[in-house]
Amino acid sequence: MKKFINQVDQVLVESLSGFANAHHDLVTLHVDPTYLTRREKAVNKVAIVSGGGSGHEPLHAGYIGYGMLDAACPGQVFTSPTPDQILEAAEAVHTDQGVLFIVKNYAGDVMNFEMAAEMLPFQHATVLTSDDCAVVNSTYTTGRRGVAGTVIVEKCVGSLAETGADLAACKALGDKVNQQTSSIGVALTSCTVPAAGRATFDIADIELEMGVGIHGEPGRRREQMREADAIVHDCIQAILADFATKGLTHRQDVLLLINGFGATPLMELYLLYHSAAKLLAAHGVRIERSLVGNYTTALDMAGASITVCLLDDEIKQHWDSPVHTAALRWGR
Amino acid sequence: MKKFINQVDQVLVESLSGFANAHHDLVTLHVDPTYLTRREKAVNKVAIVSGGGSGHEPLHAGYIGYGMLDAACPGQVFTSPTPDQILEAAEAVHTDQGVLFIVKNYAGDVMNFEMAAEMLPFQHATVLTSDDCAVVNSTYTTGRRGVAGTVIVEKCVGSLAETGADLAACKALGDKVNQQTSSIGVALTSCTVPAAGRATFDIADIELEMGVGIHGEPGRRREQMREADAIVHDCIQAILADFATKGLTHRQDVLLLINGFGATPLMELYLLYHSAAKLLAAHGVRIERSLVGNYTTALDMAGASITVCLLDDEIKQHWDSPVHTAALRWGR
Amino acid sequence: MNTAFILNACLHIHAAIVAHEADIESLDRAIGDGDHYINMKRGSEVAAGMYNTLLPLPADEALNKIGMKLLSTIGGASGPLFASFFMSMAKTAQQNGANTPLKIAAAFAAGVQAIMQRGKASVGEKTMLDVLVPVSTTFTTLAAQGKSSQEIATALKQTADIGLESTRNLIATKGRAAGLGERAIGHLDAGAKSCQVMIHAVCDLMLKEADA
Amino acid sequence: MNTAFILNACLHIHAAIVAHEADIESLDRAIGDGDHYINMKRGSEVAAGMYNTLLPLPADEALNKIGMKLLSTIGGASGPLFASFFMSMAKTAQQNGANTPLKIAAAFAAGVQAIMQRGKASVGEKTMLDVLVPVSTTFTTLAAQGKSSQEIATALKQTADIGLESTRNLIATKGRAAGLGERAIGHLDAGAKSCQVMIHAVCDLMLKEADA
Ligand SMILES: Nc1ncnc2c1ncn2[C@@H]1O[C@H](COP(=O)(O)OP(=O)(O)O)[C@@H](O)[C@H]1O
Ligand SMILES: Nc1ncnc2c1ncn2[C@@H]1O[C@H](COP(=O)(O)OP(=O)(O)O)[C@@H](O)[C@H]1O
Ligand SMILES: [Mg+2]
Ligand SMILES: [Mg+2]
Ligand SMILES: [Mg+2]
Ligand SMILES: [Mg+2]
Repeated sequence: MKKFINQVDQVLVESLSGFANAHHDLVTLHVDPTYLTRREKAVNKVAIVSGGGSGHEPLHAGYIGYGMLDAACPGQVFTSPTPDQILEAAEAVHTDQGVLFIVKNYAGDVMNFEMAAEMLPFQHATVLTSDDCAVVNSTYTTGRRGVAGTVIVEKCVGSLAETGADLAACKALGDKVNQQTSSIGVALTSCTVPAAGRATFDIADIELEMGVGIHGEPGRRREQMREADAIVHDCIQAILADFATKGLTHRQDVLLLINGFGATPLMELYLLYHSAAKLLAAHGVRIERSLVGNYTTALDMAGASITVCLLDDEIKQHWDSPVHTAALRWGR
Repeated sequence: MKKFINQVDQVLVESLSGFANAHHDLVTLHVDPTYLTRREKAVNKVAIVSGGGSGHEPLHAGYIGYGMLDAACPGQVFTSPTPDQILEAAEAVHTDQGVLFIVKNYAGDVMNFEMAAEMLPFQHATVLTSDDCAVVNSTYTTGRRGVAGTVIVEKCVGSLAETGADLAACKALGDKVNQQTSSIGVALTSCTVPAAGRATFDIADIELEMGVGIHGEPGRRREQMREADAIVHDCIQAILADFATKGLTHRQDVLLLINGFGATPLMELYLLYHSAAKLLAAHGVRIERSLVGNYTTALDMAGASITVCLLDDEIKQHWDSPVHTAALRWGR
Repeated sequence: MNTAFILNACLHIHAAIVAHEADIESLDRAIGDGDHYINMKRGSEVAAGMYNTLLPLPADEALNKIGMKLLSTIGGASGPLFASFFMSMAKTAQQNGANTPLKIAAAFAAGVQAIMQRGKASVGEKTMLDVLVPVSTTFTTLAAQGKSSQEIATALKQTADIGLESTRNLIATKGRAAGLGERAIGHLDAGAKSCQVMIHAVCDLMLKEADA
Repeated sequence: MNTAFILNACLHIHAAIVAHEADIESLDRAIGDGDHYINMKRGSEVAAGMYNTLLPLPADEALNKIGMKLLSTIGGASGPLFASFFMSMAKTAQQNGANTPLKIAAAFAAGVQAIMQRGKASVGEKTMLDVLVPVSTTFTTLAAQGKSSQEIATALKQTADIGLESTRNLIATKGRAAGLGERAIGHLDAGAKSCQVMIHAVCDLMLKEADA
């Protein structure tokens, strides 16, 4: 393991301190328990709170600010936060319009947010994100994982909340965006959890992991490494098949997000964008919005995910609206 | 070599196409020769043109747009662009206020921009960036390298140009920012040039390269890998010594830029920020502005650079002013 | 069941978890996300560290405090599950006094039941429940039959081993390995492994105390 | 010097560069940025590809066209340098006709001179000039002495070898290796290596033609 760290058990607190300092105009870091809030508490709006294991930076703390989150609860690396963090974060940002939790669908995240929610003395709701189409849903599983599409959910819900919409409306939009979003990831290398000190999985130079999760969890299958167009082809097929299964048509306006997992350079991400855009166009998809970069990472994993979100006027409007966070900023 | 590519000789054109498509609201890609310009040509201002070898994304094309560059000329990977690219880019964006070239100080870049400039039929000037304090200047060398500080130069000069300032003023500001900026980089792994297909240098698991360049050029020395605070300590020492050599005091307001080289996750970059901020504060430096992320990369190299820019009111104003590019955006 | 035993058990659990670092970690790395050992270590360490503070308290209060502490310490999937176990066990212990093997078995069963509820899972899903549920059944059965604590401890260890082994050929339907389909086959579940380790640790303690 | 020879030389240069891929690349990887082989391959390939187009042209025009093409093809440090070489050589060839060994040597010298000017460099700075400058001197000297083209070719190859070798113990003061200080010592310069390779290729062609 070769990382810029001091001691493994200090990585999180030092990194969060650095983040909070670098963006002190935007966020405040609270400790014992650990959570981050907007520097200026918003008033009279639904409070949007997210969180999850660390290691996915800029998710979620990088999305705190006007037009997106009110608070974020970072857990240990790849480990969901604990209920006390979530509870205090919710209490800190709650006004009187209720709290909406945006939670990636993992057993740990779901249970910890659930336990916090059960203790909350005020109105709340939860949007579970589950955009990863690599994991096939079935009645036997706890369902699909939430991955990079979470950013789109957070952006849109955050925008709607800013307009003063109520909790039910915010939840409804979040659920809709999640439903209309499909992602799949590919790993070329493993990530290394600092405390573990070694790669989560072994992967040969001639292999890739198709459908990998953002914690380095195995995906659909181990495959032969091949050229970008062929990889992207399979990803796009999976995504379009997913929309078809959901009864959604893809012959329409979409947002295309090419997300790097942490160690893949922009040059390659834009090449993937090129490849995906070509293929989508051939399928009658119209790319109306795009985002390319490291938005939901897996520590130092080399690899990327492709996310397609089906747009309608409402989603478009909330995607385009001003946002001012550490990692996503436009319009102000 | 494990990369998302199709054929090595198509990497650049496919990646640039992806970039231009993803940001078609901002930039236009021209081919034969290759350069990128703002989608809407600016009028009545000094045209700011930069360029250099590819592989440093988002430098430079990611900085095209309001408040920054008018055009960028990407060369082959780690190879400076050719005079014809530069010439046509300059002609495309020139209004009648002249062209300012922002060139990183490498023999290749300098010579190619020089040859283009010699052929230009109108007013022009060049700012050479040379913020890398790893390479000690001497009368025998062609001087220090331009690295991540180039982004600060481009931001400030771009802002000033937007106000209608003349060519001499833009050049003067660029030279000043460059003079007041000092950087040093550390590599933990090598990068791999796609066409070469193998790592540029070998480095053991227990080593780091102190003072590495953004092309994986060797730096000051090969050292033992050690904890982040110790690494940052040496970097900050080098930077402060550099200011001292230049007769500049560092006990003042600065911009602190922690720049990732491509494969280092944000979690580590923020940890470095934390470490650098602590040390700088202990030296009486006041961090007034900050930027953390992948802004001047070296393909897939793991590592980071630290840049300190001494601020004055003029630089602060131009740093803060609105900018709307693919990679840097605020205020609009 | 007295507080000293519970706290002693926590010390032994912590030591056992640390001793099995390699096993536990490699299992979660294979079909999970690689943090289960770190989570278990963090949790067992903090529970062990409560020894002096909790010693004066009644058993049910100690159990409840451990549960609450785990809840705010572990995180992940295992955090709320083990926390629920302790808090629910505490509740039953408070009600029934936990002063006979059968009552202790009932408290243990309540803890396992809480895990099932919180995780919406049962046996056969390749989780810690594949160890805990059969262990609970055996515990209640043998306690009801009035078996000695030696007999019970020995049997529980065996049951835990079999439960752990049963996860090997399962497809996971809960936790991170869910969705892996057949790729999960052949791997033991990490949470089941740490439960087996912990049950061994506690049973060995029971055997040692019975010896003395 | 006729156009056919120049174009033939370009074909041989291209083949020689490709044949020395490993050497050239590893040198720029060691103390540069690893792209010199790719740059040389791209440049020599494009020059070789101009064969049919340039064949009908006079030598000086062919040289100039090659230079201009290299200028827009290679990039990096070597691009403008080699381009300047060809364009400057073309200019002198146009003026002096380049129809005797001495006049060719003068054209070659003008090319080398252009590299020195463009690169603001001279010998001893660990660059291609450490090969090109002594080669130019030898060329002019032997041509002035009326030596045969075999003698000249053989001598130039030797001079190139010595020049290349002289870069080994130099500290670089130009190019990417400048600033490396003593770390550059022990490594040959990549640009010097490709010049040595090219000079060998051209001289071998001279020897072959003289043989025939
Ligand atoms: N729904 C569930 N019910 C019971 N046990 C579960 C459930 N989900 C996960 N587990 C257990 O938790 C273990 C993983 O714990 P851990 O690695 O600490 O958390 P995470 O999965 O969040 O990384 C699994 O090996 C499994 O035994
Ligand atoms: N100023 C200069 N004068 C002469 N030759 C130079 C100069 N700078 C660099 N070179 C030569 O160019 C070679 C490097 O070329 P190349 O790798 O193609 O370009 P870059 O250095 O831009 O990557 C060096 O090995 C050296 O021989
Ligand atoms: Mg986890
Ligand atoms: Mg180069
Ligand atoms: Mg886990
Ligand atoms: Mg080079």
